[in-house]
Amino acid sequence: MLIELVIGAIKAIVIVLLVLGLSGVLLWFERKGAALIQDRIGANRAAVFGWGRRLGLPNLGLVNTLLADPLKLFTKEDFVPDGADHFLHGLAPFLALFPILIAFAVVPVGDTLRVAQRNVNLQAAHVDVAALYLLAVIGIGVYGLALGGWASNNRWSLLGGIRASAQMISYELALGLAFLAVVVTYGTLDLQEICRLQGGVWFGWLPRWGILVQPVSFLLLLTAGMAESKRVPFDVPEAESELVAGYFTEYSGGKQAVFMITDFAEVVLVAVLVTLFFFGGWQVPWLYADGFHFPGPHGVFLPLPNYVVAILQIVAFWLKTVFFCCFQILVRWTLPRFRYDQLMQFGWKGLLPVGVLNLILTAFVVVIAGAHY
Amino acid sequence: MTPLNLTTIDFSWLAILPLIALSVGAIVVMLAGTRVDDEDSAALGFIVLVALLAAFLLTMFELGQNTAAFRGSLAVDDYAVFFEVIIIIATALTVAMSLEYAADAGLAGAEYYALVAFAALGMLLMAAAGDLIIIFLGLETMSIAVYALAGFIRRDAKSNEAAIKYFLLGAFSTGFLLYGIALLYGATGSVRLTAIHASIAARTAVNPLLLLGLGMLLIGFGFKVAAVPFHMWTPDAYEGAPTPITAFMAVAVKLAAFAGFLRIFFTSLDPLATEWSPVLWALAVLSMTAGNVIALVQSNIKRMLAYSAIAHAGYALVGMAAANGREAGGAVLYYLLAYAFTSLGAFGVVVALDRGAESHAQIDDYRGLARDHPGLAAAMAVCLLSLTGVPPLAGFVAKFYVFAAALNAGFTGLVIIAVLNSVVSAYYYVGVIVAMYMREGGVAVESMSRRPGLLISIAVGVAGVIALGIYPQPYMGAAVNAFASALGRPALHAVSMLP
Amino acid sequence: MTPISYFLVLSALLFAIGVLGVLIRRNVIVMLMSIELMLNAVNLAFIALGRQVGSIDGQVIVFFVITVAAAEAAVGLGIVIAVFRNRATVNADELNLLRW
Amino acid sequence: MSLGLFFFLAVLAALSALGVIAQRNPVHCLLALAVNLLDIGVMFVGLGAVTVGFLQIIIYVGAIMVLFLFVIWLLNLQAEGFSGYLGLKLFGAIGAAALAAEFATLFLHTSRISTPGASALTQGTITTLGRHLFSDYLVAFEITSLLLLAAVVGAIGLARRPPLSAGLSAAAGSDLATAESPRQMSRSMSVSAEQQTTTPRAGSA
Amino acid sequence: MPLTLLIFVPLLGAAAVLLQSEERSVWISAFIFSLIPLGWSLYLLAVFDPHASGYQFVEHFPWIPQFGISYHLGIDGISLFLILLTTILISLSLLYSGGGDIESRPREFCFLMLLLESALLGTFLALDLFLFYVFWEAMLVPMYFLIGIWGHGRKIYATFKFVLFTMLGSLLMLIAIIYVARAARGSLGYVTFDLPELYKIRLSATEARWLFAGFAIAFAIKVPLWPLHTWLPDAHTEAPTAGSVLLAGVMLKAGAYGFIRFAIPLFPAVAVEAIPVFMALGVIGIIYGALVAMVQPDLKRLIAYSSVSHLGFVTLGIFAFDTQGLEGAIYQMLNHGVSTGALFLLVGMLYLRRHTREIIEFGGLWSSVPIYASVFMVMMLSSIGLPGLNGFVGEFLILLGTYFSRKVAVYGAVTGLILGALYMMWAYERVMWGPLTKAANVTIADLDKREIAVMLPLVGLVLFMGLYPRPLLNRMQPSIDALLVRVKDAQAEVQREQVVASSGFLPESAGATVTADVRGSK
Repeated sequence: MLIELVIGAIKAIVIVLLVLGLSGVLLWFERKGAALIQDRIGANRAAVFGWGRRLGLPNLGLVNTLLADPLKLFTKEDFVPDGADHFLHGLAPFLALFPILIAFAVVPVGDTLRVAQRNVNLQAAHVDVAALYLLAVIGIGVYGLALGGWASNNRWSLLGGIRASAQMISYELALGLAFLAVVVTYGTLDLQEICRLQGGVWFGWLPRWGILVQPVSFLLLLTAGMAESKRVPFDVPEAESELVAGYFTEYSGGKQAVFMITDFAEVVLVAVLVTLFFFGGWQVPWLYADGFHFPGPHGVFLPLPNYVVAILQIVAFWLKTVFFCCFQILVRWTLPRFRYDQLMQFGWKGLLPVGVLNLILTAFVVVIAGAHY
Repeated sequence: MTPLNLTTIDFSWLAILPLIALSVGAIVVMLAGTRVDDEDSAALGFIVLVALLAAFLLTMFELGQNTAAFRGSLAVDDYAVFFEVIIIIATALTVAMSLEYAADAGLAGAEYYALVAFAALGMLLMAAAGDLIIIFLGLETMSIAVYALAGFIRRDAKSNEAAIKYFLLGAFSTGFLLYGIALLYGATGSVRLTAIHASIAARTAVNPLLLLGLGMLLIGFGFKVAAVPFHMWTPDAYEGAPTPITAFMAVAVKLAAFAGFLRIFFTSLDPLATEWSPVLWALAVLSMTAGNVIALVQSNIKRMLAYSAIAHAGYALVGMAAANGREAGGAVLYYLLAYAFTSLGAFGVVVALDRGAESHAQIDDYRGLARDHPGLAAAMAVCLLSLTGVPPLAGFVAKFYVFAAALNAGFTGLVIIAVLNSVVSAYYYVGVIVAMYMREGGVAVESMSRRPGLLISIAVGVAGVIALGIYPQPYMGAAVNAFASALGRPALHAVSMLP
Repeated sequence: MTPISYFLVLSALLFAIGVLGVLIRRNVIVMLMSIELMLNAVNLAFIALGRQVGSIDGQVIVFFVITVAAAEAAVGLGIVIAVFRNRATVNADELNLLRW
Repeated sequence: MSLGLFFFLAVLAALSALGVIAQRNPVHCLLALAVNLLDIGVMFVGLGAVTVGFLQIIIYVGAIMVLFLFVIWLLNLQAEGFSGYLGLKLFGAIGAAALAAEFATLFLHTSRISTPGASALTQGTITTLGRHLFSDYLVAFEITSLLLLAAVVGAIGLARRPPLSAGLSAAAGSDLATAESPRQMSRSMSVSAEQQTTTPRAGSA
Repeated sequence: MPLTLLIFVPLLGAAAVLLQSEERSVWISAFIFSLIPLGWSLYLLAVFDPHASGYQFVEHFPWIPQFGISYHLGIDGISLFLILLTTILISLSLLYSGGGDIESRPREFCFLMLLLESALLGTFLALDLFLFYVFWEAMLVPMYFLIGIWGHGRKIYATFKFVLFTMLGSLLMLIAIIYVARAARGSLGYVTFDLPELYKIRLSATEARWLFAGFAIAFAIKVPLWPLHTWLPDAHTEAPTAGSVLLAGVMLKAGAYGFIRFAIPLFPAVAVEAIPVFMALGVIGIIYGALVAMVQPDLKRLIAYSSVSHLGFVTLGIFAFDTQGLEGAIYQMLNHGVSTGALFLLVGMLYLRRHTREIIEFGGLWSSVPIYASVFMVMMLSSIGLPGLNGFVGEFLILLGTYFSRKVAVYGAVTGLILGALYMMWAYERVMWGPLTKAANVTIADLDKREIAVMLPLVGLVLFMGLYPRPLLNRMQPSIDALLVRVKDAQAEVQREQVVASSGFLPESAGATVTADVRGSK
């Protein structure tokens, strides 16, 4: 019993740390990425006392951003505007971050790892209705932004909060429909199970990744997910030119840092979801529980011990995730921002019907085929 | 895991075809509504009328089937058909009344007619419900549509207020109703009416959960049928709502609520009749007395008719309370039928006095109506006399039937109270007739020739009042048979209805 | 294991609080929230009783109740907005055009 | 569900429910309600109704409550002073207390309600739930769709911008309505920026 | 279908009148349609078998068979003359009203008159309790409109009072009717509203008392018996002339008819028990009506109160329960219909000319309108009960009948008779005799041709009925005797029970068995 608890705690802590770390890296990468796209160096003064340059190395911008930025933010004055609702103002950032973080609890980062006669499921919590759980926590995530905007007693904040929550609720529908199509395809809500079902090959060589059966759903999920994370081109809630900084205009110091982390955690979450549903999750092409079979079960066999397989899976999972994180950041610096009404139109009149049609088509195919995936 | 096989589902087209007809009608209205201005919304009304006609014809196929469909969640029996037919007629008349009204008042036509169709759909479900969930969902479909319709004159503060009051108390009562359903479910382990009946009948000691559930259900339905002391919303909602919707609320909504009420209490909870009958007795007395007495002092006819509707719910409850001998249910059904036509006729005249969204419903507005519009005044007089219970009109025969049933069950005291109430009610009904015939100087009424839909609906209402009064026999037979079918008994053709 | 009756008592308590809210609050939106509270209490009773009687019907019903609550909230809030546009108030005591 | 967890959740639920009816600021009421709903959702999961529990959180907490939040903002509701009739409140409080007490007494003394044996049936997995929805409750399920449609139509009918023929002044006055075109959008934006009370709420729910 | 015709021809006429647009054709067609039932009822009188005690021309069809309700019509010696009275008075009222009394909305007026005729005839013809009730209530509606629309003064107050009073009574009667019909199940084995069938049922004493009360209150309000009479003066006074005529002439009779046809034969034992009550009420009504009439300044109101007094006589006659008394009562009903109807018509004519009915406004009319004054005198004398005129026959028979059983009541009634002569004479004196003090009275016109045509048949009837009552009484007698047999049986039974109970010879339960056997043997 105790050992279970310990294992659970370890898994949880590792995953949270990974997510937070990745978020930090993304903060740095976003700056670098921006610079890259805008044809400038970017974050070029970020260095630890200039050591890197002196030693002829690239500057340590990453380290700097990971350490200095939070340090700066957390040591700044925590300013609460006059007339604000103190309690909610303080609660809001954490209300925003918390649901995103606990969403990762059900994310499988690998298959089963055998350690000391014990099968450890590489997933912090095994919930067999994980997809529902995800939708639930994403739904709760709205409150942080909404209340943050409201509690600041600032009209820009409020407008930002309203925009954010309206946008999130609207795109949650498309997100849910994308989820549903996948769920109907695989016949389960269990994320681990969905990943497992993506193992194996078609035609003797083609990995059975979800993207091949649910391309529309993939686009939907990616788009809606980016909208959920309120990133460009869907960043009207914090559109600087209109609303200063939207719902966190009146935030400073540590609370603002929490909001920023939330932002990047959301990016990670979207990437994780895309990976899980459409790119095999922790599946490595042609890698089975006992090793590689190339190009299929009857081809060349390279046996591997269980822990290697697990490590490969974990690495593959995070690589895929990082890839989609980067992809989102690239998109951010590539596309212009939607106008608010366009945003809503796109959600309600674009994604929603497509999602519904896709779901109907999926259900139809499943019924005709007489069985699930 | 084998997928659910569609062929194993108890799927019966017969039971849902009328519902499908209505929902298709509603959807067509909404689609067509994008191409039709609010001023020409009568065309949309015709679509609903066609859908209602289809539903009516399809309902007729259910006659005499007396089966259950969808694993008992829908009942296909004469009881359902009886209520469905009245509800469809009432809805059709409401739509006919609205054809000109909605356009003149500038209401959002597509939404208006679609909501009417949805509401009717909910009502049909309540009439045909075989389990508590269907009753609940039917009730909610109906209520939600009618909440919105009550507030449909958006710029009119009174209409808004009617909607909000109706909504708040309606939703409040839904809570009680649901709690009742929950407790009933907990006590009997099922929500199917037949299963509940079997469970209660098989038990010797009464489960306190059951009694609590019964009480909560009574409160919930008390609100829905507007029985005192759960009536507070009625006058406000009736007064503020667009007048055709007031008619709809007073007739179709009330009928549907009674359909569910009767069905639950007579087919499932009848082993507990000794428990609920006294409560209904009290509700009936309170409703009749309070309704009639407060109606005396009303100056607005919609409000007056609202209180009168409360009183009439009381009369119907007299019949329910009396239904220890279960044949008395036929009396309630007939009462509701008669009340439906009478009320529709009366509200039709009230609509005739409206100008656009502007309501001329003060009783003083009716002064001198007989001189300028003898037909309208006569129609109103006939309906009011029928509500009073003057022979040979429908209201009289209905009251007679209910009183006979109650006397039969030994509720002499209740009947005497009811009769005294009828006398009181004569006072305010006659007051309107006095205004119409014996006073001068009301409002000018638009010509009726411009409003054929309204004219027809008034005419149908009045014709119904007269027909039901002069030759009630076939309708009484239908009511009794309908009730027998709900109880799962053979039709009582030549048998006396008064045991 | 917690006895089912404890859940029922909690549900009754929540229901009563909801009823009380409807009765004492004058802000129609808060009244609406109190009604949601009532429905929520009912849901709890359904789930608890469903477990008690050993059937899943209770959960199915809750599914429907949640749906209905959503629909009710949508229409209810629509009405509240319509009222507010005309009257600039959501206080039930100030909605007094219609009385007696 | 263990007794300890139950009591924790129950106390939280009761407190948050009291919060709903006792707080002055509607936003705080709403938050209390959201906590309550979340809490009850967790309780559902604890009772074996996993799917419904999550649905409760998704729909109630995630959607309905946010809708409420929007409307509160839209109407710019501020904290209210306690008004109304003291007698009514007293009466209501006593009545509600009596109601709760009566129910509680009955529930606690009804022998039928005891600790249940959790049968496989009561495990509300999505499969069992789905099977029931599509067999015993097929009609009910289908009707729900129409119910929602009716609600949407009703809400639109009540809240949609009056037709232009009804007078531009009315249209301009009701800046709360859905923005349908960029021009209208910008107008309503400007108005709302001045009033801070409003927002374009296109398709917010 | 001789009787159905009687009911539906006026209905048809009512519909026909609605189709007319021109005022003159409205009056003509209405009058013609009222003549058809009149002629038909005369024909019925001719073919009526005077020796039969049962119902004649019976029509019997099922109507609502589930309830045992049928469309059952029939005439006997009692209703025959009331029908005649109705048809005659309706025709005359229409004839009179066409002469300028009704200025506004003649079409509606004629429509309602014909409707009223139909309802009144139905009331007298119905032999099914439900059917009776339908007509009974239905006659309220046209009368209500007649008073309300074409009435004078506080007409709305009067209509409300009229409707509420009558409705209260009749609804209580409805309960009693339903109860009786249901009780038939115990005795007959099936539910029925058919009157002849219901004569056969047995009820417990308590039940019978309550039910009798239910019927009696309704009829007493209609008659009206003191103290339930208060609606009558108002309604009569404010009604248009035709309304007053029909109200006094026919509708009040419906109440008395109800006693004779329903309340008494259905519950003879209770009726016998109730004799003292009704005798007392009747006497009080006679004296009270006379006294109040004496002090009325308004001529119409005076006549209205005289109705209270006259109907007291009728009550007295009915509850005498012997042949003479009942014959007298029915005869007095007819008399009152003719003479009071005529008096109302005369007052109406006066009102048309002077627009006032205050006695003080008149005086010395004898010289300016001699024909009018003479007709008035005939009717007044008839009302007082001058020998040779119809009133005498009725009152004499009633007093005769009552004298055998209740002498005390007779003393009271005679007092009323004297008072009646007093107030009538006094009023006549103030109106007709003396000097012509008011200038307006000098120039008023005497009766025109139409008015003479209206009054002539009535004068003829007054004389005929006063001089030759035989044919009428003959036809009534078999029916009355049949009724009396029922009452006497019940009376005997009540006495026997009292004897048994008081002697203590048998325990009460055994006594009850015995009486049941006795009744069963008949």
